[in-house]
Amino acid sequence: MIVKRRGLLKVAGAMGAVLVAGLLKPVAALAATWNKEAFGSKSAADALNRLGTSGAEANSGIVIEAPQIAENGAVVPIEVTSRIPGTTSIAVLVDKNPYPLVARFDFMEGALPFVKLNAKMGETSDVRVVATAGGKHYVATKEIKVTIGGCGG
Amino acid sequence: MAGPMKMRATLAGGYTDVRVLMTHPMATEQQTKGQPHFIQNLTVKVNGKTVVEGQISQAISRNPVFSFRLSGGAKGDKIEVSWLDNKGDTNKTETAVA
Amino acid sequence: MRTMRRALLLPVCVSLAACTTAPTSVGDRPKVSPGDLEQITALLKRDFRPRGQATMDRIELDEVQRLCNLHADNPPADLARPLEEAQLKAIPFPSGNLIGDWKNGEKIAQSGRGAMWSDKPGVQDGGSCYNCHQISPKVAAFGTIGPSLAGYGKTRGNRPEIQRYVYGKIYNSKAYNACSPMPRLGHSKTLNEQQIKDLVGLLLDPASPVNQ
Amino acid sequence: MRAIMGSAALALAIFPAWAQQSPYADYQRMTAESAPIELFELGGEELWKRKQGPKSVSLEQCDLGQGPGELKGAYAGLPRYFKDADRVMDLETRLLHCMMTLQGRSREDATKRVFGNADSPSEMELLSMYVAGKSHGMPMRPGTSHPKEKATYQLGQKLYFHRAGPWDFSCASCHGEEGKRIRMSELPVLFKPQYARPLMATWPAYRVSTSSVVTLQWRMNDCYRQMRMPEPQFGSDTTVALITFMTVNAEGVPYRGPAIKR
Repeated sequence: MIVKRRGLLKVAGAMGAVLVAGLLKPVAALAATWNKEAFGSKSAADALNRLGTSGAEANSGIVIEAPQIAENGAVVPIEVTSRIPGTTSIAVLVDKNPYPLVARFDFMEGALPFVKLNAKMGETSDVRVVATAGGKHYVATKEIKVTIGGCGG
Repeated sequence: MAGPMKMRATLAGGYTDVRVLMTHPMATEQQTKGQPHFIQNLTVKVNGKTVVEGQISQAISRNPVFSFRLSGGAKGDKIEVSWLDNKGDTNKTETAVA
Repeated sequence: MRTMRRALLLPVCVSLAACTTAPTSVGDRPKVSPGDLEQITALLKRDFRPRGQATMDRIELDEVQRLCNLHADNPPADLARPLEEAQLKAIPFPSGNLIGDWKNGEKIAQSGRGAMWSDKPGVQDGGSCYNCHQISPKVAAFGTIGPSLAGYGKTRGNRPEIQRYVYGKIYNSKAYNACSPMPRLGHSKTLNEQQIKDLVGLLLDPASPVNQ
Repeated sequence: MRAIMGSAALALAIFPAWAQQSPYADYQRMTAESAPIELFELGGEELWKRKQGPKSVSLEQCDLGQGPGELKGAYAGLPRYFKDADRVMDLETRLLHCMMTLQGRSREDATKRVFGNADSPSEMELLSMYVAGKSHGMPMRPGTSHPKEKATYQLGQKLYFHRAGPWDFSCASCHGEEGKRIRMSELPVLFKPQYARPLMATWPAYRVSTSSVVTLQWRMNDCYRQMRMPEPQFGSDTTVALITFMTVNAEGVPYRGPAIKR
């Protein structure tokens, strides 16, 4: 789904300003794409499958900055940078959350493959980051210990 | 429903740092007995051109705060961030790179 | 000596009525006179409102609180001892075995609810024990205001005298130390007889995780 | 604005020395950097300027001690004695005073909901965040020279140690000895300047565990709840005296809030 949209955007870029203006409405509609299947997946593997990013290989070019131990799972700051050249998307997952996929970002020309966010974590878990570059997928993980879980009341 | 947003975009060595804050409950299924309420889509534009598209879940903390980095950038560049939640609410904010 | 000095000082202060005691330097505990206590109690009665089970009579000081407030929690023995004896005498010790169900005791020890305006009266209260004490070594989130109770029964056994002491200490800590920081959990009607027995079980039952 | 620029070094400064050794030091630094504090400052600014009450005026002419409408450094100068009210007031008590005198609101109306929650912070909480933010970086200089300021400090000092209620608690029952904890929470000994300084310089704050704004009046209220006492009235002499006592103990420290709490 996302791959398709990205393709469309590239085509739109190539077609020039007039056509882009004509495409504005459909592009805006596409902007509301939300991968229901991936976000509804109850395992990280499923979610990655649905994102079309399974089979990622470990890569130390993905840097996850997060506390080793979080006092409260309601707010866990996570900063992700991909140093892999040509990175076009980053997905952040918390393996043990009820729905592991936390967020997925597509970076177009003009943006660096970097994001910092606050995530909820129900319990101690691996945080999994999958970056896509040149059609290939790469992964890095980091364990964050959680003292008080942060998904419920 | 759409409470205030706040954003700042500043030139840092070689890139533009964008930090954006949004007012939103980001309520999970567990908290709401099956009626979650959360932002799903996030768009960052520079001078009208989309540079980041985010899809996010109920596992983003209440009152979301995001940082992004833009390559290059110049003083006065217009940054716009907008969001759309699962109930159809939207909000957006704009700022110029300082 | 010390006792005598205190005894001499007190009446002087009383004679100054609501004596504005000399300013105490920053970082110290201030001296408090009986007049100060009267003023503070009157102020609290004016400034506070009853809410839920927290009624206004809670502002009134009993003898123990008066003594401890007047002496910065360190009263002379000749004043403390009679009070401790009176508190001990008022503990309704049950007869027989005092070792209750340690499993329920663990729940009571874990619960921080009880006696607050936000607590529903009648709903089972807790003792807030872990807030201040290490108890079961399995529980990592414990406070350090009170001594560690890990292995309590293992080192002391569970003879009737020990059972009686533990029951009494939980029921009314002030019977053993007039200005103990620990709440009087039975005396304040926060915990009932069975709950205190269950806590005794938690500390003294050889099967309790405390003694593993 | 400020928090956005907040560097790691600044965030580090928010935490007292003992927090640096805590296993949560990294977590606390990172959450401080990424807390949505400015959203609440923004909400407070809007309320400060909103015309309200029977007189339909804003709070923009409220005198917080530095002259009508002067916000810069106002929070760092509180609590202090106000001649027009002939008493010492902390920020929230003074805001209430302005709501009643400037806006013509009744005490009942203005205190209907002083403590909010994550879904909806109270007017008082948002205003506190906004006003306090205008003192960021300025040394805390509460009033200490007027006789009523001295008397309020001394009253607060006595209240801090006053044991009462069914559980015989005072503030010092928990905040009385160095290096103690309730469960996993470190307990600042707030009658000693070295512990009062880092802590008092961070109120009001965004509380991470509840995603809500907390103020000092709330802190007094909730401590008395846990002390098993009845409820202190908002802005009462008791709560103002305790806030004055602890703030004066922290005197001189640069104000670092609004900050985060666990």
